[in-house]
Amino acid sequence: MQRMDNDLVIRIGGESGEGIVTTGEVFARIAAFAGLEVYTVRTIPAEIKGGHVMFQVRASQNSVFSQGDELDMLLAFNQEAYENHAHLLKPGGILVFNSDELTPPTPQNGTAQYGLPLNELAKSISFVRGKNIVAIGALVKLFDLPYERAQKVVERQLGRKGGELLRQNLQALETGYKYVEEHISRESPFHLKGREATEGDRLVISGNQALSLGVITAGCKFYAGYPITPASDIMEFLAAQFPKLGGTMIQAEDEMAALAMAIGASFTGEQAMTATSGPGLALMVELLGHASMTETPVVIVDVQRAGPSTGMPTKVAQGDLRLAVYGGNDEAPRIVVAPISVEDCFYQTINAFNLAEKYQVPVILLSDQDMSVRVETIPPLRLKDVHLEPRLLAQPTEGNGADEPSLHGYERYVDTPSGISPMSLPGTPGGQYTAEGLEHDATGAPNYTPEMHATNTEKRFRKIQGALEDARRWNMFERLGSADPVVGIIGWGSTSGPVREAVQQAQENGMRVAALYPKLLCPLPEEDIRRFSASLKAVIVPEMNYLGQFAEMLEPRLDVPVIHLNKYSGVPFNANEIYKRIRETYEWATEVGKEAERMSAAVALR
Amino acid sequence: MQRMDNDLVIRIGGESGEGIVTTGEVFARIAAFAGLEVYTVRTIPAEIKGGHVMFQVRASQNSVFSQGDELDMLLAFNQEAYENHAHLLKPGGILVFNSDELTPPTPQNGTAQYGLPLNELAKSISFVRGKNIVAIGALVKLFDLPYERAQKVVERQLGRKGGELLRQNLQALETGYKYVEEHISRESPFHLKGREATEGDRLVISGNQALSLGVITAGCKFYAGYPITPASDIMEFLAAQFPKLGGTMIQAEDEMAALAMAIGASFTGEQAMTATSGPGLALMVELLGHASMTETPVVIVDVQRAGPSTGMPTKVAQGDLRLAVYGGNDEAPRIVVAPISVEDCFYQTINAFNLAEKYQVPVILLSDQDMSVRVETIPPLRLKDVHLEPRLLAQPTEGNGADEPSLHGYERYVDTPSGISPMSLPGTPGGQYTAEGLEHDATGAPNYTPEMHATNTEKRFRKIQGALEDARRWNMFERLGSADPVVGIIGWGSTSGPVREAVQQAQENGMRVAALYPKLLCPLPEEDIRRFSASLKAVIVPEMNYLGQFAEMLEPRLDVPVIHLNKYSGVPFNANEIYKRIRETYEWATEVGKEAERMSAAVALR
Amino acid sequence: MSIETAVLHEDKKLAAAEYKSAVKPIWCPGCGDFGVLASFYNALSELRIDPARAVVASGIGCSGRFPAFVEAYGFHGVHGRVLPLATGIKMGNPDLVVCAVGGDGDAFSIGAGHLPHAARRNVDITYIVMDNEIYGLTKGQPSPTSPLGMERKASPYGSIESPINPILMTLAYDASFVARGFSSRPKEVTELIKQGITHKGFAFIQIYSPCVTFYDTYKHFREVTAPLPANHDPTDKLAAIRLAMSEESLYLGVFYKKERPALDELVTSKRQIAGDSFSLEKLVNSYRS
Amino acid sequence: MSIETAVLHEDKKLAAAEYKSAVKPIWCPGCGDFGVLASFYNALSELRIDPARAVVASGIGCSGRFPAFVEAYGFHGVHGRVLPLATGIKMGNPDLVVCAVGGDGDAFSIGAGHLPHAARRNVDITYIVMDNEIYGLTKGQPSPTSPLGMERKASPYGSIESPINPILMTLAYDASFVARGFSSRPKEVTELIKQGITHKGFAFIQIYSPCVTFYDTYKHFREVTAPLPANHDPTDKLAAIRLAMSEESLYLGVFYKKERPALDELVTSKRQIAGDSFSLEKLVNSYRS
Ligand SMILES: Cc1ncc(C[n+]2csc(CCOP(=O)(O)OP(=O)(O)O)c2C)c(N)n1
Ligand SMILES: Cc1ncc(C[n+]2csc(CCOP(=O)(O)OP(=O)(O)O)c2C)c(N)n1
Ligand code: SF4
Ligand code: SF4
Ligand SMILES: [Mg+2]
Ligand SMILES: [Mg+2]
Repeated sequence: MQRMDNDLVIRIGGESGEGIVTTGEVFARIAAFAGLEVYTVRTIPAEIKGGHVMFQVRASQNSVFSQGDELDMLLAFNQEAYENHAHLLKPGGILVFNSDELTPPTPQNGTAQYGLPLNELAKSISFVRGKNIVAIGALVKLFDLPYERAQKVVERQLGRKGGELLRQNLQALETGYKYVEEHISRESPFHLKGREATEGDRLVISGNQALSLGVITAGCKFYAGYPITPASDIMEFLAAQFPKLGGTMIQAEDEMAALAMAIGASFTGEQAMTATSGPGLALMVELLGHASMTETPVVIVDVQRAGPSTGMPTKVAQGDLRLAVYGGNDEAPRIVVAPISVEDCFYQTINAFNLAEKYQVPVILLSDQDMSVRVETIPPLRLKDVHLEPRLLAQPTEGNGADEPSLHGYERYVDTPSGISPMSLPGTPGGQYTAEGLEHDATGAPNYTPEMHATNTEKRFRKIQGALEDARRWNMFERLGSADPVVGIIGWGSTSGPVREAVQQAQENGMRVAALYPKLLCPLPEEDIRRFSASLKAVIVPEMNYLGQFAEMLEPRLDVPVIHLNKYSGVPFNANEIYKRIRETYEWATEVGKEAERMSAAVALR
Repeated sequence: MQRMDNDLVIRIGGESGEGIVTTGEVFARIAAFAGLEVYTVRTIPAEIKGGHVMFQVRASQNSVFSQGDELDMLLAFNQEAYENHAHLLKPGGILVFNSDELTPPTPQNGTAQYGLPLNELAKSISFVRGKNIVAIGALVKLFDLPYERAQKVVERQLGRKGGELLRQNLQALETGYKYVEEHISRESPFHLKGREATEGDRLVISGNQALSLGVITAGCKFYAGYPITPASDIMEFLAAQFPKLGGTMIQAEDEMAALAMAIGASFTGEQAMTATSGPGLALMVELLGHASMTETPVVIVDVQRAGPSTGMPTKVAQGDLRLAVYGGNDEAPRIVVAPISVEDCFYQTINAFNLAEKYQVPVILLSDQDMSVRVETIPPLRLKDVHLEPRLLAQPTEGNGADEPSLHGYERYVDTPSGISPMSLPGTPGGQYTAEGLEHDATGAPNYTPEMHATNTEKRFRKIQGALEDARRWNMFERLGSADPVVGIIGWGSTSGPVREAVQQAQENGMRVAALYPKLLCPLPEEDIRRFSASLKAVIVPEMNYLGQFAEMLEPRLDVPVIHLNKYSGVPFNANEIYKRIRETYEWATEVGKEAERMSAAVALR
Repeated sequence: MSIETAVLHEDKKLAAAEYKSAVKPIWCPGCGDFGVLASFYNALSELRIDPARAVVASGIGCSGRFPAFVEAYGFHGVHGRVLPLATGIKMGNPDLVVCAVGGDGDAFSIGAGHLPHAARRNVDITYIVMDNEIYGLTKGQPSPTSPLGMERKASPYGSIESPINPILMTLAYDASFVARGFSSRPKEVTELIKQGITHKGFAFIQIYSPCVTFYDTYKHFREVTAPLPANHDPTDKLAAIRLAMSEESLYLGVFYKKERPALDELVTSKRQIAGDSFSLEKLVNSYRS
Repeated sequence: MSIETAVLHEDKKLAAAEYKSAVKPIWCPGCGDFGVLASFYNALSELRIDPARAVVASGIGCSGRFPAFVEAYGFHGVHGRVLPLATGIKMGNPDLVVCAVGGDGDAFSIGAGHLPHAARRNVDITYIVMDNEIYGLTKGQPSPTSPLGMERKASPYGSIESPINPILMTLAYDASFVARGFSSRPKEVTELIKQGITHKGFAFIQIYSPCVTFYDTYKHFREVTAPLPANHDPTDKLAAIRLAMSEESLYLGVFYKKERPALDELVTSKRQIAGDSFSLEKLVNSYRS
């Protein structure tokens, strides 16, 4: 009997090195090609090689925004995978396992199970390494996915055209497909109906890839960085592309060198950037202040990971918000932007460059481990709609006896109503000045008078206020849910996925709930946030950290109880955890006469 | 006619290199020796050598807590000094000037003026460099200070006994004294009555000196640091003393090396520290998290200076609070302690070491440029009352067949109710473990499971909560002013001086005002702060920064309007600026029926 | 031998296997670091080092996981700071035997600023750099010792940075012990580590330790390495430099060795100059008015 | 000469004084840095450098104030990061002449980790280190080039760290131009700076520049410095090393000079390999389902 579903969660578990990630990624691509929306999540083992890996694909007819809570199918490559994950199978779910490696007990609660002799099948085609591709073939059949599309994906991803490897992979795919057809059931147990599938109307992409495309789209051609998980693949992406478009990628000796190089390049007029994770950002704090003081545009991507210290490089957290907003000796204005999804990584990267160039400040782009490595389907990028913001340059003029147009009486740090001072780039005659990290006068000459320091402090802070208007114009807000909410959620970053699903579920259950995700976090769009929360009874702030960093920034600015919802275990929220808190809060908020205890204390939720 | 005063402000201005600072410091010492309380303040020129210097001494019969607003006397060594400072002279004040260098216009508004031919006088005793000592002699006479005490101070400070330099200095002192006696007036124009002056019942000391004495008193014997203004003299102090008491001072190659060395030394059981200023703290952020994660006690002194970036190394700011509290990738618990005065630098340094050792965390001690370089009189240090807190060590036991007492089944990071885990020091048999910056289990072995990370996060945060109780027990609060206040001030650090005077003045003018200065800033003693502010109508938070960093930490925790009072010009508050805000707030708070506008927005004050 | 404060009681000796901790190495099968670890166990055993009086500190990298695998005190530091960390440990308690370990990226890239200073201070530690000429843990970017033109994801058209010469560099820093080994020659490596530990002062040991996963250089190093000429005089700095610059072979062995006071000895000597007449009360009194 | 993109129009030349900016140096009268600055003006003038196409970057220190005094573009960076800063400037616009300047502390202490990398990358910049063997700006602590035993407030019983040898060090880093001058010999210094600027690649110039206030070494350096032997062949690395290690004299002049591709040239060559067929749309499409 075939199950018709429009939303399935498949988890694949096994030993690192068995090609689990490839299995998952290729399967996700096949599903996407078949018109499904996919959303993947994976774990990375602590071991450099070996260790247990899990890859999960959620595939659905409609857009999906979180990983999904329970499994419809588990593909267990070995005993450990079975032990780690089998308990998550839904009643009625299906266990698929490598019968050459394990013999699971007879299933309970209606779970079906199919053994695949993956080792034997791979051996039968003399391609021992190919057992994961055999498994993909089996999945394609089990899910009734179009075989020719599967073939196409394998051709694109797994070998050069006409090469031996590709031939073997295609053979492995067929072997798995046929095995299910012949030994398990001619009819696929699951059928997932896709959208009206037109080839290529979705991108299958990770957050770091979307971000890197954003970098190129924004016009950036200078990258300096130091490798660090989970940011390294941004560097590697740009290393492959930049040379083709006249750009420069330098692998620096450390994070301080990386940021210093980017600052230097920006001084000459380049749009410049670096990318790192928390430990690297921690090392950049001094130079961040330097970019702020010298008013040098630069973009710093921080793909957050769990800490503190080296922490858990392959696990997720949203713990760097305060470091991003406040990190600096004394007070160094900067802008902080946070994308909320894989797709949004593209658009917010462009916004980050635009804000850096416009306000001549460092901009920190806060991504996180979860959305950076996750591959999912997103709508095509709206390249045509991209708006680029130029840097304000001082305009040389003719005359004054000079041969070429030149700047006269140029003052680099001249105070202006907006706080933005026109910049002169090396090469511009008459525009000579020294970018200065000491407090300085309008020309850049060191100056420590109380008046100068006070005026400049105000100038530097006034400047970034302009970003609030841009955030509105460029729609750097995601608002979803009810139009007249009673309970609200205000969040940032990648928690938006599970929040979206939880809000939807709450609305379906009759609750008036809405969520606001500002993508500009510093300066904080207070007005917009206050407007959103004006009529609310309570605001829930979900964060993947312990202290409730964002919640604490909001509290002094809101007149409504702020409920901290914190998860600090290195794994993302699932929609249920959020939904549960919405329900509790909703009951509390709508129950008449109930004593309103102070609810703003952090309530830990693992 | 002699004026009897009990509170005088004397400012000395001139070219750096003329010995202005020596003049001021020696004069302050003489005044202190004569039983006066002194409070000094100075500016440091931007030039390496040369440039204008100002040194101000406030001398009073009673304790003084701020620099004083207007001048009773100006000693101008040159024209620039006159121009910079003469307008600050009180009506009835006295201008003393080097008549070989300038001829000021005839005085208005009752200001008297005396010219001293300092160059000539110095030349007359063939000691051209000694004109500043001549000036000191003149001041001693003008202020009717005991000449023999002046002699004693010069003997102690300005040359070796029996040496030629000392002879010349004493002669210069006499020359100045006599000149005033003979050419200006036999009777001193000012007479400052001291306390019942018993020799040596006060210390004349700077904040960095008091802090360094605290380091030694706390038992610390390991210092690694990198020079930076205004923290270098802590290193230089300890470099002179440590070798005498078996301690080790290493001048590291940079701030990261300094903190890494201190962490390493602490691992072996040493109380270890470093000291720096903002730019250095910015570089230590990664290692700060490392100390937090590995649970290694260490004290980091940050003598704050004005920024951002290199900023104004010789000017004051309180801009590093957030960096101290939040600086780290992801969330790294630490303790932050802030002394509130020169004297308090001694006691809070000891508390900082005690808290570091007790909770096995990094402790940041936030001093600032103003109190670090300022020399003032303080009461004798209560060495006898000092309480030292030992580190919790794992206790080796006999048996189990080992030759020596040894640890069995030792677990470095074992979870405990307090969160504090007994530490084993290298050399302890059986206590081997690896201090780990990755997330780890109780033994220290890397472990990334969600449960472990959540439990450990809670353990690390729970641990520092104990400091709240210690803060109470060790009285890490300064409370002053009215017992039933209407308006309150909550502040931190060295603003307590001018605040004390302003509160006193407000009380004298019938206002019910009080101030609370917690010296533990992280974890924040919320309860104590809430108790203080429970009955207040408004709280003023004065800070030497733009953003109101402390105010913003308080806001979500208080139910009373929080009024930001910010000064960000690189110079400390004077009591009047605070008093003015108290008065305004008091009027607002006590005026019945007045619409209470939202007053929590930052109100800039230069 | 100046390590007597850290050796076992006269009649005691532990087998190499007893220096193995309970934590299982997470390295890829075949990783060169296994060879270094085995040699390290052997060296500790042969020197009869007391596990309770030895500390192994490290930075971050595959090689940085080393301390946890040794039955001794350990400190897994942050990336690039192992030398100041180990310096602090040694100066905190000079009676300990202190070894610093890590990779080529940790040592020569992010940590490059600390090496000249550990060397000039002559801190009495042994620094073992497991040089695989690649960033292992972050999955294969070129490191400061990678050959020019190396093609990796981070350098798809070939790397553009010439490799450094760690031996020449540390000789220029006047490190008082400079040696090189190859993890496939465990006996030699054991010997170098033993000499490094017994050397009073800063001992730098570069050990070629191939990364089978991202840059398998076993064959390469078997071909291009050679023992130092038998007649090489390790007190002759210039000769050492010449050999370090050789374009024929990558030599293995002790390039250079010279005795000079170690940092802890210098600190002690300054304490003697300063005298031990310290009195807190007297010091406080010097500030009395 | 590869600086043609930054020289003035054919018929133009500015006098040395025209390279003086409006900002007055804040150095102590007699500071060695004045000599270096004057030589720098002369070098720019003689090379006919266009002030609008030259950038002087620096770190923090007395010497770090240098850029503001030059009529050119300037960047006063943070302590120790001048080399990556200057690298970014050069790579951002390779047509500029880029000089990095700073003190011995900035270069060899906090900045020590960047020097080997600027050298191995062969970034086309000229790095002038004003070496006064002391921390000037922070008022006289020993620096990495201070002699062992120096007594200062931070080392009241004598410093315990042996000085480094900057020339030997940069030779070991394979810097492609290595030279030394003495600020009291302005003609020579001008010549070295000119050679450094015209050298295509990383030029390292150590200039003894005494600090009259905290460590007056004018007399000392007059006594111990000597010109490099007339027959020294600056392409002979080993000879350069031997001379750098000399215990007789501190030699002045060009120790070493060798042509190899500079970083900007290498980046350009990789662009050629990569081709210029880039299309954003094609790249985006490669992610289509
Ligand atoms: C501050 C910081 N930057 C970057 C990283 C990421 N990182 C971890 S190990 C490593 C380099 C590893 O190479 P190497 O030192 O040669 O050690 P190997 O893994 O090859 O043994 C890097 C860049 C980090 N952990 N911390
Ligand atoms: C991160 C940081 N640490 C420390 C300092 C303080 N500092 C300023 S200059 C300097 C060293 C100056 O010595 P050097 O580089 O030799 O320059 P010089 O003044 O002698 O020319 C130091 C330690 C700083 N500005 N920033
Ligand atoms: S990745 Fe390379 S260096 Fe790391 S453990 Fe594997 S083989 Fe060893
Ligand atoms: S302190 Fe020394 S280095 Fe600094 S300006 Fe004065 S003489 Fe020059
Ligand atoms: Mg390596
Ligand atoms: Mg110097």
